[in-house]
Amino acid sequence: MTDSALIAKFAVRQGDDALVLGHRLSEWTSRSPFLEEDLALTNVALDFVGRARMFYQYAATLTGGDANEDTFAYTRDAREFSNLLICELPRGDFAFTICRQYLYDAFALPFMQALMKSSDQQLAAIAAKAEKETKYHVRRDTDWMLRLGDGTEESQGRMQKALDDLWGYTGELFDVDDVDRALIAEGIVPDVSLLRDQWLETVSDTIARANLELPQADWKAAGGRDGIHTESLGFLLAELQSVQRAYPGLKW
Amino acid sequence: MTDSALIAKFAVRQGDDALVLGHRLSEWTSRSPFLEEDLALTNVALDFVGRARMFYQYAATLTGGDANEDTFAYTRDAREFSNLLICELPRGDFAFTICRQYLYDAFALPFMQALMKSSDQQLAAIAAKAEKETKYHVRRDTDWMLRLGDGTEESQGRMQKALDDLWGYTGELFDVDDVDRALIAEGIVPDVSLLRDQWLETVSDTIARANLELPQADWKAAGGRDGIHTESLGFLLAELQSVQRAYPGLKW
Amino acid sequence: MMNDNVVALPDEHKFQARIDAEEKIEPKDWMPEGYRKNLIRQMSQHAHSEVVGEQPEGNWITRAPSLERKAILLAKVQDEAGHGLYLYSAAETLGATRDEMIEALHEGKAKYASIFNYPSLTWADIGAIGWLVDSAAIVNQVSLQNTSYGPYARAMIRICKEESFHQRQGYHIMMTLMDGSDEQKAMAQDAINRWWWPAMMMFGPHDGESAHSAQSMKWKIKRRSNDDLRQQWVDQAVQQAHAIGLEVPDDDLTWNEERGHYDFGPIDWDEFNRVIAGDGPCNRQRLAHHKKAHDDGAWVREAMSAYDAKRRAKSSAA
Amino acid sequence: MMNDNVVALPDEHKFQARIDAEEKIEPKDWMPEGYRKNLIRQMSQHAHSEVVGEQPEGNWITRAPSLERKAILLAKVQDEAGHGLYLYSAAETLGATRDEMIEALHEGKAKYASIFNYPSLTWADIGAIGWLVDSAAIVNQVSLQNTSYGPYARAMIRICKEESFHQRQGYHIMMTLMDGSDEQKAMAQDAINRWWWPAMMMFGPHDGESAHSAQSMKWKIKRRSNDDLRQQWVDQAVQQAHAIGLEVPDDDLTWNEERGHYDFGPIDWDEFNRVIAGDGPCNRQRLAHHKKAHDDGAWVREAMSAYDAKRRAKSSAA
Repeated sequence: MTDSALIAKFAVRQGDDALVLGHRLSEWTSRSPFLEEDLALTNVALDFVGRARMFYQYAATLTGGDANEDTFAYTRDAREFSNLLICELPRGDFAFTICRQYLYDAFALPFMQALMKSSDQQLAAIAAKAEKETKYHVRRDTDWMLRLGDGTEESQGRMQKALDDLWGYTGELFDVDDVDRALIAEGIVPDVSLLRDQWLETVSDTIARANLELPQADWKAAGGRDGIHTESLGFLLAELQSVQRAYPGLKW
Repeated sequence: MTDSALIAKFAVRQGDDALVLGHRLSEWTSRSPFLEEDLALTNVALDFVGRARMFYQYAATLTGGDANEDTFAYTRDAREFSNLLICELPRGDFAFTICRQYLYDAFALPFMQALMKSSDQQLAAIAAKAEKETKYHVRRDTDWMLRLGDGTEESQGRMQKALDDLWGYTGELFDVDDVDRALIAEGIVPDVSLLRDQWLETVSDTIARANLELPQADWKAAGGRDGIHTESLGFLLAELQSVQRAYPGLKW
Repeated sequence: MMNDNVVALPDEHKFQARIDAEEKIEPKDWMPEGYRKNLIRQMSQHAHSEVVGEQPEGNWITRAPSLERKAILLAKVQDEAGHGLYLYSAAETLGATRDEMIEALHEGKAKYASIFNYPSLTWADIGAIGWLVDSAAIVNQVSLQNTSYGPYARAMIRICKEESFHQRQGYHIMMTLMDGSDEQKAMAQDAINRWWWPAMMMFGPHDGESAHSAQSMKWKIKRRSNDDLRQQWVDQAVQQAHAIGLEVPDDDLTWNEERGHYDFGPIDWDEFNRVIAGDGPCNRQRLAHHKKAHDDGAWVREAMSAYDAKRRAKSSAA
Repeated sequence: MMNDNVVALPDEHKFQARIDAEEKIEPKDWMPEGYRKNLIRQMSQHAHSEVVGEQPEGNWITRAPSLERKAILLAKVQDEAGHGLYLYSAAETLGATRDEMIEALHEGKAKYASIFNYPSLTWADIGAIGWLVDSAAIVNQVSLQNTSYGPYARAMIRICKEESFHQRQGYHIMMTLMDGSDEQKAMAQDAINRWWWPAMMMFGPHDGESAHSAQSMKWKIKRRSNDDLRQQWVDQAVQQAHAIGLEVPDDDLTWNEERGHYDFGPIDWDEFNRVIAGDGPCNRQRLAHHKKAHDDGAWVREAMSAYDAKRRAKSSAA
């Protein structure tokens, strides 16, 4: 693959992560525990949809032809989506959504900070915007981790279950494959495998402060980058793409 | 409209009822309270999908052209679907599913019996097959009404709530519009408005035997025959049609 | 007891004199109980409308047909949640708590804009809601920017700014559809067919039949009559519809040269009353949806209180 | 105590003699405890497999791309629930209750076919499951039609009849796809790529490494060795794949003229063991799904018992 094909692939992966996670967040709209949180979750969903658009737009300029941001979002099926599994898991209860978001954002922060140093100007610029949002997300997530972890017995129980259920999906955040390796070698993308220790330290600290236990089980689910998803993604895409698929090729 | 266009419209409406209700039933597969019931619900779902196919096939022969049963099921959007609202409501808990099924099947039995006398041979034949199945469905539903209505406090509460939530959707079962009136006049379809008293008597009796109360509120939701649905139908169709819409015009 | 009445009268006169002089009433100012109650009713109803209004639109966020539209819709719904917050806060300055207002909603005592009891069935409905419903809201809200209660008037000013974006975005969806395929045009026409009359009803009953109107006008809680606002909206919406080739579903609609306004057909007040009374297509779903979210979130709110209590205990112990 | 052993020995001899003579053991017959336990393990595992197997396929019922396929798939999944019932009933003849077996499943003590821990991601997977998984099941089940335990053998005979339909229906899906568009062909090839090796693993470890094999063969709970069955399946599946233009994802696959069989590449036993141990792609979802359905249905089962108790009380009072 040429560099630009590799970069496009990387950008699509990042776009997929952001779109799918943004979709799950947007499912909370009008369903949050209280109005301020409805606003906040919708706002975070919007950040992720915005991030998806930036990555897809860049991928579209690299691949050329008729592709635009919507081509990536609306005309690929589940086997072609390359998001990490953690992003697609059904939203679950509020504890699950908060834990997923924290575990992901705590990764996204150092990741975007590293990507800001990319030799690719466009990726660096997207990362800079994402990094600003992520700082706010992490602060918000951390507050919730503490409040719900150290809240009531029920909230603690729900949080611990969510952490345990999610833990095996975090390993995939730090996987590196041939696409990554080629880009890492050229200083275009950071080596995520090197971010794991820092992430684990941050996360362990928050989990401890939240009166929760670090999950011990060392199972790991992976496959998202190769389009091997959980069965939930197909349903998500059926919904997300329904209008475009029913009326293909139109402007909206 | 010509007679055959009217009959086709009627057949599509019946097909829509059966397909959408069958879809909701099929959502129970692998999710029932116990294995025998999983088998039974899947079996009833299959009956309804089979019924949808018979009505759609007949509609296809009447409309001619390239239409086949799948054209009706897979290429129309929510505004074109003409099923009654009661058929599309989300499956809810097991009590909701049972009550919906009972209220619908208790209507379907006299309806199919009357349709068996249609001057249209094909409709009469479909009705005869549906009537046989419906007899079994009603027996099954009635057993469940009694068991859950007169079971525990919890089951009774759930059943009463389900009945109350469903009641306003039953009025539409007995609505008659211009399409119906034209066909009734020719002895092709029964006048459903005449079936209401008998239905109410049967249903009231079962509800009383089940230790439940007949809902008193006289609200009524309608619009399904004109494609004015609840917001849930769009999601149902997005899922049902997803493969066909993503890969249009192929054989499977 | 007698005494109270005697004392109250001069206050009421003074209060009305301030109103007449276009002074703003502020939370700590004296006000008649009826003024307070009426305002709480009106503002909480307005707040509930913003919040319940998230539902028909939220319904299409996950299915928006382009990422740009998805982002715009998310931002819009987020604004609505924000408007709900402004309005609850403004109502709270009058001593009503949010919990009380939400309880009144769940018990069916408090209303919300009856238009949100209609289902959003196609993507074009998102256009129609933004265009027709938000423009109707703006016409009403602009008139409330100089309502007599200060916090309410200030909330209206903020809200109006954002709503005008929404209205333009909604109209843009309709324009794009009318510029598209036959299916898209039909979808747009179908949407205006279904939303036109409910939007007309948003302005409420005719002036003569409006329960709260006369006193509200005197108190300047309301600034313009229902019929007046409705006429203004019709005049602008009809022109916008025609500009992009949409037909208005009203056979009686004609330009009245003499009045300088559109005449329009009779409104189906039976439908209006039925929907207001709880028997619209989606009343039950809307309330059940709001209640479910509230109930599902109970443990979260409890955890927050518990956490705060622990923190306070710790900091006072330290 | 000693006495028991002494008494038991002749029984065991007699029992083995009956087995050797191909007599069927029936529920009320004497049998060694190990025989009973092993059978319960094997039959409940088989029953759980039918039930958990509803999930990857049920996943596509609501999305089946034609009504005919939807009906066929519903009927298939219904059959599987039925097979589960036969097998639970057969296991119950040995004194195990369904509740105990389900509890063992939820606690991770009882297994189910590890292939159901892979996700069904496209419609072609429904073809691949029906064709590859059901044909592997049949190869195994045919050999069990003359297993030594009567109720098990009879359940197998009923099941085999139905499974052969399923296998043909699955293959027909693959045929149709391979006869379709490029996208459909790619979808079919992708499905065999993902399901081939898990299907190979369905026959279990090599004969030398199979924990229960030797004793089970002696008791005729098992009739043919894992490797033997696997070879039979490979020989037939490879020909079926090639017949419709599918490539088998095994670079080492070659026809061995001498053996009269296909040679095939090494199986990834690490993966097999990992998935068996609970770390496959869907193990957690499958168990959580089954457990949730069971828990959600608790009130229904309780209501049934309460109703039955009331009826019994009434009829005994009458």
